[in-house]
Amino acid sequence: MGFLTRAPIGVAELVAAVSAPERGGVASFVGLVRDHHGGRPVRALEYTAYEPMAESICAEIVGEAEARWPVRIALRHRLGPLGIGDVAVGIAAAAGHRDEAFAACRYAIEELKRRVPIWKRETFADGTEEWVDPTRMAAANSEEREGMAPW
Amino acid sequence: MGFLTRAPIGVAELVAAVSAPERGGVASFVGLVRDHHGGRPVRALEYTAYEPMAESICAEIVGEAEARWPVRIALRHRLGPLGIGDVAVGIAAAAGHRDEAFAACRYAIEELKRRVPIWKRETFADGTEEWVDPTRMAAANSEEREGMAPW
Amino acid sequence: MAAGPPGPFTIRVQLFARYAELLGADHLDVVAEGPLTVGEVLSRVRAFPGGRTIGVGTLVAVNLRQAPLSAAVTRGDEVAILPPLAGG
Amino acid sequence: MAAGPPGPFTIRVQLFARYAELLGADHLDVVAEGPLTVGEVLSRVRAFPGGRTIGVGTLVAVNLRQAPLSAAVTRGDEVAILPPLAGG
Repeated sequence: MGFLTRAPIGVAELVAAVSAPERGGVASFVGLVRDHHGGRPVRALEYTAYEPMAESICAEIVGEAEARWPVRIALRHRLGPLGIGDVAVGIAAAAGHRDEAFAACRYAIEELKRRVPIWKRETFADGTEEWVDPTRMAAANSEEREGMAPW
Repeated sequence: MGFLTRAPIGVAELVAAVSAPERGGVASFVGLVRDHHGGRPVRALEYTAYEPMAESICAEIVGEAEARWPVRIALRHRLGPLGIGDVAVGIAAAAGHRDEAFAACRYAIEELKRRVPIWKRETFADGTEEWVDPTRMAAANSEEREGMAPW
Repeated sequence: MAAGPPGPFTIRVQLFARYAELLGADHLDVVAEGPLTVGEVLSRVRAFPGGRTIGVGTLVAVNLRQAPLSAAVTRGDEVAILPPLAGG
Repeated sequence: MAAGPPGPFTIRVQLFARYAELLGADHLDVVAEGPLTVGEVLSRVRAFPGGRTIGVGTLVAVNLRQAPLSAAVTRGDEVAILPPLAGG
């Protein structure tokens, strides 16, 4: 377990957790809280999750990546209130070869976004709050690339 | 300049150097000193460079990546004696969207390996030393994947 | 899952994020006279006040895994209705 | 580059890593009677003791950039012969 955390996420800790002398290539990804979304300035946000399912699906994704490539993966997603620039999600993938490290890291972030039950409530600069709905954003702002993905 | 360093490289510092509220996706790569190469156990190694050219080519590569994608790149390569597990190279690429961050990070490490004049002298467990020649390794050990790339 | 004893039973349906807000609760209890499909549970939930805001194609999890509308829900199953995911 | 005054001049050729070891020096001076191509400079260096270990297809940099064998080397240029790169 332990894929979800209310404490700050450090990329160095994730990289260290998977590094080893025989796994010399480490690809990582961190997603930070952006200061705007769909063209609107964001002041703060809060992540919530269906925690037991989110832990279970994260474990499943890590297991899939480690079965598909000879890698070790570390993954953390933050919950609770976050400020602009805070790390929301961090992934590190270590492998003997960088192709595999990049592929596994990419797989993990894509699957996390697609499958892990986590939700995000944004507070905009004007004080209004909104649950982020990526499916609605994509439809409403298909001409505006900013709106289609959190990053 | 400052792409080359004799001090330890920290991935967190590279990520922090490029992160910004409008660049919420940060892909990074670190290459660690492996404990074997071409099937032989490695004890230590030393990197040397044609330093003014290496600095110049690193700047060129970063400039190319930042022109091709809307990213900010941080890149460091270590010189001097390194031990097993030390970070030899570190790259972070921050963008508004993770596609761009991954693509730019990957571009930078591939071009660095291909174009930057840096050399590596390995000391094997039996005390013998050798300048690493990736072109010779690839030819001699084409059946042995370990030998084809440092990671 | 064992079928359990016959007769009516209660299905605890968990709600999250926007759905919890719209229905004013983080869970609802659906009384089932016998086994239901996921689709039938969803219909019952949509009949609660505010429930129409839940799309008919929304994601539903049974026992921590996404389940199709045709999947069976039996006594003791943990059901959750998931608004559009926004992690990462 | 300006052509500079006529007459012979010295081209400082830098050597690195395995090439520096094999030739026992981190640089060599090639005396040129006039402008040379990169390929001609390389041939002069290969004539030094140990120089045959430098491949004819090796990378050569002029003024910090890779240069083809046909490129001209003139007075004041910084030439470097680069063994196979192994950074990263």
